[in-house]
Amino acid sequence: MYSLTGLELKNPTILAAGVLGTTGASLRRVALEGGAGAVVSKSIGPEPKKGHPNPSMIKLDCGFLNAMGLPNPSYSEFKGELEIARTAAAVPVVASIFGGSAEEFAEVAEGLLPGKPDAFELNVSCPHAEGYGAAVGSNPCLVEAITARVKEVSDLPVWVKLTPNVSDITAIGKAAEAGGADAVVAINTVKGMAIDIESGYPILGNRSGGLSGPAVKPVAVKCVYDLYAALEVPVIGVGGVSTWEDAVEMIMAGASAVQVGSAVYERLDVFSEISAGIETFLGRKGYGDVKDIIGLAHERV
Amino acid sequence: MYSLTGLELKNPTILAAGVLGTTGASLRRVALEGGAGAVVSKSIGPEPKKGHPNPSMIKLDCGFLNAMGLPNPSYSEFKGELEIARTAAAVPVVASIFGGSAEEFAEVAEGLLPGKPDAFELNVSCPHAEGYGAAVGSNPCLVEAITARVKEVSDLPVWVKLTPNVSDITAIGKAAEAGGADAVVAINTVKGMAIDIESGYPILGNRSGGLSGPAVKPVAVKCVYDLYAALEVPVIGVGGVSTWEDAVEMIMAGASAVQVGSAVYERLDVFSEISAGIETFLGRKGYGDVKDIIGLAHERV
Amino acid sequence: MRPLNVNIEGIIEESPSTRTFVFDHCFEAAEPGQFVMVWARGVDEVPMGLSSRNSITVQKVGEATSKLFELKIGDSFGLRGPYGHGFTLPSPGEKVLIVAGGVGVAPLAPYAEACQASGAEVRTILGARSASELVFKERFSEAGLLDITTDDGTEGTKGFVTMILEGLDASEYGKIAVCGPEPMMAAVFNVLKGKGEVERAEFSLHRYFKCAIGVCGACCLDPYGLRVCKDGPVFSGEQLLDSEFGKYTRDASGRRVKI
Amino acid sequence: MRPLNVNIEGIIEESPSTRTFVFDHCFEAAEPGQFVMVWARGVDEVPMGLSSRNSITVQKVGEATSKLFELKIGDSFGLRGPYGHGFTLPSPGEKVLIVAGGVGVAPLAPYAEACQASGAEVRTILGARSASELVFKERFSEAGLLDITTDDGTEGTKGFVTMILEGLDASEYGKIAVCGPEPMMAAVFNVLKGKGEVERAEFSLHRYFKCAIGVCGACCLDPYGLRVCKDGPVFSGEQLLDSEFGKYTRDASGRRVKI
Ligand SMILES: Cc1cc2nc3c(=O)[nH]c(=O)nc-3n(C[C@H](O)[C@H](O)[C@H](O)COP(=O)(O)OP(=O)(O)OC[C@H]3O[C@@H](n4cnc5c(N)ncnc54)[C@H](O)[C@@H]3O)c2cc1C
Ligand SMILES: Cc1cc2nc3c(=O)[nH]c(=O)nc-3n(C[C@H](O)[C@H](O)[C@H](O)COP(=O)(O)OP(=O)(O)OC[C@H]3O[C@@H](n4cnc5c(N)ncnc54)[C@H](O)[C@@H]3O)c2cc1C
Ligand SMILES: Cc1cc2nc3c(=O)[nH]c(=O)nc-3n(C[C@H](O)[C@H](O)[C@H](O)COP(=O)(O)O)c2cc1C
Ligand SMILES: Cc1cc2nc3c(=O)[nH]c(=O)nc-3n(C[C@H](O)[C@H](O)[C@H](O)COP(=O)(O)O)c2cc1C
Ligand code: FES
Ligand code: FES
Repeated sequence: MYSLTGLELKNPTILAAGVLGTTGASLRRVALEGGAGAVVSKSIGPEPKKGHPNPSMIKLDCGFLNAMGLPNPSYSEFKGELEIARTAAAVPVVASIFGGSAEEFAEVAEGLLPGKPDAFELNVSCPHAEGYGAAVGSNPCLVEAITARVKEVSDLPVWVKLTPNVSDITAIGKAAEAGGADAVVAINTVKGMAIDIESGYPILGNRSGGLSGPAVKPVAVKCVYDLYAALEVPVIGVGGVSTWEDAVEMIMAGASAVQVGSAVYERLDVFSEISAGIETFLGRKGYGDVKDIIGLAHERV
Repeated sequence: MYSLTGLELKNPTILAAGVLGTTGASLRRVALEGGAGAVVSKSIGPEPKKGHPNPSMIKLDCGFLNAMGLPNPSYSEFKGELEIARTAAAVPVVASIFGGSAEEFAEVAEGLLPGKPDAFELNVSCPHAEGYGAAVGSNPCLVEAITARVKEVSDLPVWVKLTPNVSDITAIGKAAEAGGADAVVAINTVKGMAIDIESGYPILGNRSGGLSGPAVKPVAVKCVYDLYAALEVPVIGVGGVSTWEDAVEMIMAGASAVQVGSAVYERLDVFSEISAGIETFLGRKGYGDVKDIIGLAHERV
Repeated sequence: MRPLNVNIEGIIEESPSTRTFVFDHCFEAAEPGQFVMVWARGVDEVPMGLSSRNSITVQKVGEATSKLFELKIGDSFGLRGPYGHGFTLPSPGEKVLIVAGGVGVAPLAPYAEACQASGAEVRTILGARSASELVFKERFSEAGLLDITTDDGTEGTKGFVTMILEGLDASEYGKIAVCGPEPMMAAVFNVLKGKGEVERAEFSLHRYFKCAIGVCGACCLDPYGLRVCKDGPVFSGEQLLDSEFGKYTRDASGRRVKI
Repeated sequence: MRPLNVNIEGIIEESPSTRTFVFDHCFEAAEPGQFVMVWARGVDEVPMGLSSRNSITVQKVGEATSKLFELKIGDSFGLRGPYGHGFTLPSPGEKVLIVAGGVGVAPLAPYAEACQASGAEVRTILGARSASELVFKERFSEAGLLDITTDDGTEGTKGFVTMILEGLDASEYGKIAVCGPEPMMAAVFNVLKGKGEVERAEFSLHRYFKCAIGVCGACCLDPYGLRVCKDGPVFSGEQLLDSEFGKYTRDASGRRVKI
């Protein structure tokens, strides 16, 4: 068991928000079949939202581009899914939430409480939803206010998910910490775009979107490294992790745990594979515990 | 011939700054053997600089990570190299320059004038040199002042190279335009890092650096797209271009020309290959000229 | 993958509401039952079964399909795929029963042909609202036996495909492949369940797809979280037992909607 | 590529200032003359020829090499490569002349062995400051004929390698391979030029490397802009005619420095 912001994880791999997190059954499957130590739901908001028109996700040579547009059935519908996930998944279930203001975040968090999530992850970082996500998440004052407001409505741990699309991610991380965040999660996708040259059309229905997968791993490692140095609270690393080597790199940069999103494309049990790989590595190197290598790169000078 | 900010290019592919641009002979080779329509030198500053310790560049699965640290022999030594490049290259030779202040930029520009560059490119965007590059380039006021100051010391076209490591690249682009930039160049590398998991050491001598190559193409396309919509002056696209398809995509996003950096890793004549590919594409599609497809994606709605 | 650009080489009017678009790219390795994402640029991208290695057969039902109906020969659209798992091919000599309703014919016609080519004995029950909506009659009858039903009795037996199915000895068939509107598939499922044959049958499901590559989770089925786009779209009857199939689906926001 | 992690399996004291580090990774496909970038973590990364498929031979001259000298068996360092182009291998029966000075022996010892293995006849002129600095005497003498020169006359002929070279009929040799300090290589170059044989000779050059993969431009030679890391480090005498070779090099900042 691996403890993180008060949650007990069976291993330090976590399903990232928005990936296979639309239904309770899917979250459960990722925990049971996939081997994730915890799962994060799709980001849930105040009202049902259909999201952007398709194409909403494509695979590129080096990663994935998506602009789902925060589709979600609203908290009132989703709390039932949370319950399904929670009762059967046997791992912590984190509810990712979003809103356009601190009040909306609080409304969604309260609305989901009957579903008994184990923690909240605040999505202040989605790069392709007007008025949401990164639109609020690049403003430190808003991030602090939102975090503080969600902390008010429940005693659950609150993770704040950050966008890399800012000049200085540590400023936003510090704001989250000042607001009472129990952890920060870095990174959400990197702003990106692809154009179909035969027609001239941007490929995504939303024209532009967010880059994830292998392409963004070096960006994520750097953000995690900087956040680890700047903050007291744990950093959860996400972005391009698809092997145990990637996970170890992220942990050495300063991550207390890693989230995996796009890599479920290859195989669902990427979580088991990564956590087994980490264990083997720790054994080979003679480390007792994941905690022994968190932030190790900061000591190597 | 293809005209850009008053320069006559034999094709719309340009060698990016800092790549094979340390010597005049090398710049010439990229023009003659490589087929570049124009070449940009290594960024030159006021004093000789050795740069960061090695490793200063590594190839990753999806791109390259570098932290050269702006090594350069200073303008007084480099003007001779410029001359060598200029007299024999038969294509425009653009001098990339950097400094810690508007005054330093002006000093370097003036100092290079005897080498007769065809234009200046202002590096306000290198992500891994303290006090230089992105350190100044994420501040719109500084960017405007630097651009204006360099415009004062010569009549040459001035291109301003932007960093993607900001919340809103168009704000910086507008500042450059307000300062009198003849074009903006986007993007410089994206902040990134890699850690050697066997030892825990960050791989780069500077610990972190900048990501280039295929990984950053979607990021560059998005920046170019946004800048094209926001600015009047031409946008020069750079970041992950290694095939003619990449170049066409960048042009459709809004680039008037493309720069190619990391892709020289594969082959020096990537410039000839790309420009031939663009020509064939234009022919197949019945377009008369590159100009017909600049920003085409903006019309496809 | 980025969408391929394909050019339309032929348009076949299959019924008043259904057209086949033949394009200039051949998915050599596609299995019958796999699908592609069809990008009507500027509008939407929607899933379509491959009705042959170089065609899709589209029923006009809304925005994207209407946009496709505006296209002419020489026009182009985007295509990515093929994705998902197709129907299981029979062994030589095995008997195959195909139950096709409406535009469910699209993946089943190439399946019928592949079955025949591999030496299996094919029998198809083809249902539609009325005679004019029957699609691929020739393809199915050339591949084997064909029974037709129409809701209004304008051709074949008046009624539903289940009427023919009930009269057959389903245990004779080594493979049973079903595609059509979900209420029709659910009815077939129930008939086969009653006969104790549902485990061997395969059903091609429709759910709302976003990514189509098994990442986003939009298309997951209760209660096991199977992804229709990646683990399907073809599922065995066994996988569907006690599932949401026939009961509810989800809209683009993820809300449950009754079938 | 990211640096490989290699563990030191053996350390051989070749001379007071030179050690061979044998490591646990074998570069099976490496050609003699190719180099690797050796990462002394926390200090610097520097180019080294492969002295065999699983060793480098290092002369202690500064920070990074001193750091390597602190390492013991079981310690590790980083390695990326092999990079660049090696020496051209001879045809069977061809005669090969090798001229090695100082730590220039590193890429030439495996070359001598490869030449011998491919059936060529090898003769080496090996030079060093003094007897104690002669490295790989056995490897060269086992591969063929060996002439030794030392600056101080403590072994072999007193003087420079060029003294032996001048006495030879260079036209007998199909391949001439040279590596050593640049002033020594420049002297060899001039002797061979005098004999009209320089075009056939190959020289392994040293320049300041940063990227080592042909991108940054730090190592370019005037006047053609050839990259030592990628187009070299081994160049034919023809490529070096009228070049900066023997005249100047550049430091880490790109400034010219006289040889
Ligand atoms: C695996 C699969 C294979 C299919 N094969 C065919 C085929 O061969 N021929 C054919 O005509 N139709 C096929 N369909 C159905 C086809 O995808 C829909 O008819 C089409 O999406 C309608 O789009 P529209 O914009 O015209 O309609 P809309 O007005 O957008 O919607 C009408 C209905 O179409 C469905 N739909 C819309 N968008 C999607 C989407 N992204 N994913 C899934 N369903 C959607 C929904 O049920 C919606 O209520 C298939 C569906 C799936 C899932
Ligand atoms: C292709 C090639 C093959 C080489 N093979 C060998 C070999 O097999 N054995 C061996 O002992 N030496 C070899 N060298 C030389 C070796 O790279 C230098 O001795 C080493 O870099 C010194 O590093 P240092 O930190 O100890 O010295 P420093 O104190 O850093 O510098 C001493 C001198 O070493 C050279 N140097 C330092 N850094 C670099 C660099 N990044 N690239 C090139 N030169 C540098 C410079 O000339 C410098 O003046 C080779 C060099 C090249 C280019
Ligand atoms: C299809 C898709 C949907 C996503 N939806 C969300 C979301 O709803 N909320 C959120 O915070 N992040 C969302 N993300 C971002 C991921 O959680 C993750 O931060 C990002 O993809 C980088 O990780 P990866 O490279 O492992 O995918 C989504 C990513 C993808 C690919
Ligand atoms: C080795 C290397 C050195 C670079 N040096 C500079 C530089 O001195 N000045 C600058 O403006 N950009 C520099 N760049 C950034 C490139 O000019 C370019 O913006 C970036 O690499 C993205 O393009 P690419 O993907 O084609 O390489 C450098 C890039 C690399 C890889
Ligand atoms: S549509 Fe995204 S997982 Fe199926
Ligand atoms: S060291 Fe970079 S090009 Fe040779």
